[in-house]
Amino acid sequence: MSRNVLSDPATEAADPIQLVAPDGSRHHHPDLDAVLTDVNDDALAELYTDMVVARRIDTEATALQRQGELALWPPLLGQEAAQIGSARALRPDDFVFSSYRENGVAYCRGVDLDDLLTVWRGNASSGWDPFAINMATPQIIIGAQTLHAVGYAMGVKFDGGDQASIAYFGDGAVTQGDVNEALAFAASYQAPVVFFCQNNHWAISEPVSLQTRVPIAQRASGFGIPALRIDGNDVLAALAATRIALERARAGDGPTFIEAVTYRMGPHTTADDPTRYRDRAELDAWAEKDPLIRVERFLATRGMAVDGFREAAEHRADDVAEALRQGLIAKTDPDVEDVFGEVYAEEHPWLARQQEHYRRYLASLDDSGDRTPPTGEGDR
Amino acid sequence: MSRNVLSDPATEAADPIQLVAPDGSRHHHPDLDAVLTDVNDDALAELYTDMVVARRIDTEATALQRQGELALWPPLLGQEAAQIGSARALRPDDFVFSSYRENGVAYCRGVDLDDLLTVWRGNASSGWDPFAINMATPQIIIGAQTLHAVGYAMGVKFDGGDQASIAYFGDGAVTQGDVNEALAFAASYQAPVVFFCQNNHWAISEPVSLQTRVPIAQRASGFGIPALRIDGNDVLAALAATRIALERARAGDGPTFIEAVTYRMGPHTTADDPTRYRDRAELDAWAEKDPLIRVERFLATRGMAVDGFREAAEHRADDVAEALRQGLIAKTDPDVEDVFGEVYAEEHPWLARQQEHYRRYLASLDDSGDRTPPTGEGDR
Amino acid sequence: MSTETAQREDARGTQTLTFGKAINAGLRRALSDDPKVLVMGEDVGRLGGVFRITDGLQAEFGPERVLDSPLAESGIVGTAVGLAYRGFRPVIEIQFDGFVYPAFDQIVSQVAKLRYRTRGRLKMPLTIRIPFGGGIGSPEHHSESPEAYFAHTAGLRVVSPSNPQDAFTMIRQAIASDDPVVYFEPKRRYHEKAEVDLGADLSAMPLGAARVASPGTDVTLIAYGPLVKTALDAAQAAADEDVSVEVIDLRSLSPIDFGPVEASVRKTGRAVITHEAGQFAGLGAEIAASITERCFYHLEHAPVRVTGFDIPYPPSKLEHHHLPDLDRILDGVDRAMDRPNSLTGLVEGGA
Amino acid sequence: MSTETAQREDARGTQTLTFGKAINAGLRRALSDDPKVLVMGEDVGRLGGVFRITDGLQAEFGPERVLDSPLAESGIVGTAVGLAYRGFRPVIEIQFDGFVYPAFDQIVSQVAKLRYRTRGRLKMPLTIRIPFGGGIGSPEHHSESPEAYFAHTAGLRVVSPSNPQDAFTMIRQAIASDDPVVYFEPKRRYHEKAEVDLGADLSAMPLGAARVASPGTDVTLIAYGPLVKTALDAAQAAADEDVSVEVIDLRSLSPIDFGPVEASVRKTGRAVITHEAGQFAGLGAEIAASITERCFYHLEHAPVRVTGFDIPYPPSKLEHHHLPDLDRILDGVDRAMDRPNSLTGLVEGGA
Ligand SMILES: Cc1ncc(C[n+]2csc(CCOP(=O)(O)OP(=O)(O)O)c2C)c(N)n1
Ligand SMILES: Cc1ncc(C[n+]2csc(CCOP(=O)(O)OP(=O)(O)O)c2C)c(N)n1
Ligand SMILES: [Mg+2]
Ligand SMILES: [Mg+2]
Repeated sequence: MSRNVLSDPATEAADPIQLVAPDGSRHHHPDLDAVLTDVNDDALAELYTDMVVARRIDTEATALQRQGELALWPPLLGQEAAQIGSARALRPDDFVFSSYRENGVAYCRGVDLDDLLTVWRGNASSGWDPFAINMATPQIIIGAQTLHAVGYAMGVKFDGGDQASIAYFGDGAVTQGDVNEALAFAASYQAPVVFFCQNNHWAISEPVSLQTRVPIAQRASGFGIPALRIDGNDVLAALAATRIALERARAGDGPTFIEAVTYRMGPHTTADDPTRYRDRAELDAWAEKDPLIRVERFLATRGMAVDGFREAAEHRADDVAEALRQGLIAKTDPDVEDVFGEVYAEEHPWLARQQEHYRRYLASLDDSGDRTPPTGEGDR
Repeated sequence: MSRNVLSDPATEAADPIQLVAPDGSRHHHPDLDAVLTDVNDDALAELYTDMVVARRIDTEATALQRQGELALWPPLLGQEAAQIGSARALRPDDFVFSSYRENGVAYCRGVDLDDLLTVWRGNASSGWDPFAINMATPQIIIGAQTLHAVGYAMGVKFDGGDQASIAYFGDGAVTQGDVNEALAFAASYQAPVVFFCQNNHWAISEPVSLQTRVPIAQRASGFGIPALRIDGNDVLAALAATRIALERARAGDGPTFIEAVTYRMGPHTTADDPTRYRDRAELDAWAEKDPLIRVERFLATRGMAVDGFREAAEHRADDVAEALRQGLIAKTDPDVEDVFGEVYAEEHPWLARQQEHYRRYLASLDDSGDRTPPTGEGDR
Repeated sequence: MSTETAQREDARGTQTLTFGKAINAGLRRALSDDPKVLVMGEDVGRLGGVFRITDGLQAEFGPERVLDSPLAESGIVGTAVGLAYRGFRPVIEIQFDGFVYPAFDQIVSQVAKLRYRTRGRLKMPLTIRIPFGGGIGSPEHHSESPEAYFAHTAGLRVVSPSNPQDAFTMIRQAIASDDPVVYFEPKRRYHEKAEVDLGADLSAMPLGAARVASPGTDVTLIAYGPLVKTALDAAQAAADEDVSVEVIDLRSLSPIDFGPVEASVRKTGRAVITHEAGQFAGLGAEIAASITERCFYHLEHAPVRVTGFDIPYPPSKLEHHHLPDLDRILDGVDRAMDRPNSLTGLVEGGA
Repeated sequence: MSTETAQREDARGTQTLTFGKAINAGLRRALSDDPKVLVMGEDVGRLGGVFRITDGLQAEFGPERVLDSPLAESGIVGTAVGLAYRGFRPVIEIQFDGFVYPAFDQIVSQVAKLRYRTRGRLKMPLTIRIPFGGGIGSPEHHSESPEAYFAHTAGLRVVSPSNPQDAFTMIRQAIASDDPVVYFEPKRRYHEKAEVDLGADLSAMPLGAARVASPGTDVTLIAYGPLVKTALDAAQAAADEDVSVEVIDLRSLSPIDFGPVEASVRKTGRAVITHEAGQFAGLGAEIAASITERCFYHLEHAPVRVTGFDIPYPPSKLEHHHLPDLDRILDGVDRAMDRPNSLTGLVEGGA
């Protein structure tokens, strides 16, 4: 009865913006096309190669996990377009804050392949030097990194830089207080930050519909942040949307929110069994929209020799996979001294003492690492 | 350049819905009018009286604070219409979760006047029994109560009740993670809850523009929650909006968000000095929109004898103020046993032991409460 | 209700159950005994939780009794508080120890204080289940031992079962308690099996009465949760060296049932306390301080703490260094017994 | 820059300042010495904070150095972490002790762990200022003593000054430290005055070196923050009763500079520890346990704790019962000295 007085949030969302349809046909969108004028065949081939490599990294890591070389792995299968498209829009001096699943992004940032899997092997709490590739190491606490991205962008604004930061997070994360506070702070300070939400439809076993009944992109407007909702399986849409957001950031226009609608085709992690909670049919429907096949089809429509491309890309992917595997297997286990390493920048006598006592304890063990039961008298 | 692809959150907000203008003229709004058909002259007089009483409670408490009878007081001056209008829309069996400033709401709920000021005297952590008036005691942690309201409403839904809950919070609170999570949970469960945000323009010294650059009501739509933005100094608009929201709740239509645009005409609390951060001119402009004067003017347009009404209302207010003061002054200080009271429902030997030791300690003091220095030998 | 379900509910006999299944059985019993009991948390419904502790409960009791909560811990605890206002008894699952901190404010400022705030008018019968501790090779934030934070918070009860029988009994007691209870589940023990008496009488033992898990005369070894098993193994190994260790399983971490601890230390004069959490201001400090206060004239040696280090939880390849194991506990026993140990030769103050 | 400002900045002499003004002077110095230092928090800008600790700083350094943050503590700490990634040194004000919990996750899981996580590649030079403790007649959540939570968190440093000079020096040291420092300000001492040497050399004393605040020989009294003054008063009162109390002001709560504590207790053989926070698993437990570990053979009596009760902070009319005062501390001293005291006659275990 009182419907018309209410703002109507349930407005049916327009379909996400798509530049390349699943069948490979090219749709046009003036705003997005405008930022893609430089994307020629070579650039397309590179994007395609990146996606093939990202998928191969994923497959290889999954295999390594099965073989016991990794403790765990969070696959990105299905999300290659969202990750590669967005990451390739960034400048090297922009700064990335991601969750655990952005292995494709890390690859684009130029992570040393030796470092990519370290965390998942249990060798270290993080693999790479954040400042070497301007990307923070994977964040496990859902949503926490979005505030870091906003703070970083505030810093850029304060020190007069022209960089931007980008926060990657999932559809589940949008419920967390931190993500919403990040939106509020970003809007308040008009910070040069891009919120890149990969709506892969699932948060472990929870469907996105449990987190929100309206499109995630709509969340942003409640905070005064402009949003784009794109087909996340379309690498060109992801690239264009991120470029638009970055331009806005650099122009001093503040934050932008991108919802990339995609799908997690694999399990949440290698420890997950998605058959417990989702239907085969859903998976099959999304397989039709595979981001890689779509680019191949698009390349074909442009008259390019897809087989050749695929071969070259897979060749590259083979090399990367091999490097990944060799790098991992060559890794020596971390040293006991690393247990105590770098907790504090400055002196900490208590911890130093614990470390010293533990050294003594280890020294008291016999060669096979067993305790030698005491003989003789104790002293005090 | 890429403006049109972006959702545009900065759309200039329509003026808040107003039924009674500052000059007392009556505006019409079909949806709101439709739920006010029963509001006759008597009802108007009652709303007016409530507002006068609420303001008097406020003045009296402020005076009591100055006289040292209260430690602190958070005035509602200027927010009477928002509080009375919304509270009078509630049924006794609805449940209220408020912040510290909703003293007008507590009055409408029928709080025992003896209990209203106890907290602010420092006698107890909360004055009243939440279940006696179906209102939780004041929440100090900004935003925390909004989740409680949502949980309560979920419970109503689960146990098949037809009650609703209402959460009162401020413009500052909208930045807190908890408030945003409350919106997300409410939307997800379609809980029968009303979010009633009094945008009084300030969070202590922080202007609302620091929290959001778009109208607060817009926040709700990002969560899929319908919203109304009303003139919070208009008691009829507040009453109507809350009735609409409650009807929706009872009809199973889920949560509704109301932004009541009002103004905190006093200091944040009696400890605050607002001249440090805001201009006299702003205050003066809002004085023009005073919620009480407005009702008087409206009553006059209806040909009612305002002076008589005012006199009756003030008479009632005098009685309430007197009861408040007497009740407060008659309060005896809380007992030392209250220190340990009701921490746990079940046995807790450690706390019992602490209490026992403290009893012994008190017993060891002399009559004036001083320690008697030991003489003689100690024992172990 | 299916016959199978009915059977399961009727089951009151003794069964061999894993630790995880014992909790599941306790939850099922609580859900069927009291319609006000709810189970809520991330992935607890359809999936049955990442550890499958709530497996089958949503199918049996429906999605309004066993709720998949949206992904926000403060939201979960905060809505549970609201449900308690409405008379429900929510049982929350926090997916892993390291994910409880977003809910810390609601737990510390609301759950713990509401009874006191309302002078007993409002009950807060929440149970907050937290799989905790290390040893399962997980990444960061999945192996923490945050019990001291909660033990230091007045208004909460904190417990941790060490075996399937206690897991079953204590989850039911926690849910039945009108106080909020943080229930720490030693996740690395989820797969250990034992006989569980499903007919065990709740009233026979108050929630969290400490137990002498293994009697002894030379030294008291105090443990809880995941390390009780390690402590029992250590006691056995010590016996081979003619040291008689009395192992106490605290069960309740706040309040601590101190009687058995006190009685044991007065007998042995020596105490070793072990936990996975870091040492500094950990629960071991309280236990050591209380032992000293209450048994000073019986002590032959200062209470010895064998704990995790004061570091963020290390990467999993290094966690075996961090976690107290049998040998480190025995070294601590040696120290308490004034037998040669790894710190022998250090001056006092090196212990 | 105005002449007045220039003068203030140049001020290096000794001035009589309140505790609050001393912190203000330290912040001002840090802001002018290092352009990467930022001050952020609720109401810290135009208002100068509800306690006026940041008074005048925004006017002097501008709104991009002294930021009024939107109202969300997790947001404040989380954005400060991002600013640290960018090379800034944020100084955060949490308005009152009871409002830090919404930021607990960012503090415990990010601020404390990021250096370890990144193996030293990322510095976290945050300073988190928290006005803490009771005694000012405030409502709930405004009088808490949450220091044990932070002290138990590896990766943080926790300090609390007890006087204006230390307040000035320690805030500058905290900001200068590349580690995150939680800086607890005893809010009920804000108005106490003392001479402050504004030229004090930071390098002369490491951050948080404990100090013997008053020498003595019979018993060691360990305090920090707001209770140091109370402890000194108690020492004076004890002197009248011919008991010589050595008062130690810890300054740093994590890590604790234990040398002076150990030296003192080895001399006196007796220790009393006092804090406002609840006793159970409080910092006093660690201090008592460590004293026992390190000085066992010198102890004449178990370390005595005189602390707040294990209750939610009581309503302000009752807070004087909860807060250790001079008489309660003296009663604790009597206990430690084996002189008649309030627990005399109770069996061991009653202390
Ligand atoms: C604070 C917190 N709570 C819970 C978890 C456990 N958890 C890990 S991933 C995940 C789901 C995240 O879903 P989404 O944000 O959609 O990202 P996706 O995994 O789909 O990439 C959950 C609940 C966590 N890591 N952190
Ligand atoms: C978690 C938390 N942070 C900070 C505060 C301190 N504080 C008390 S009231 C207030 C401002 C609240 O503003 P608003 O939400 O607009 O409500 P109003 O006071 O205007 O009614 C602040 C920051 C608090 N009480 N709780
Ligand atoms: Mg997802
Ligand atoms: Mg306000």
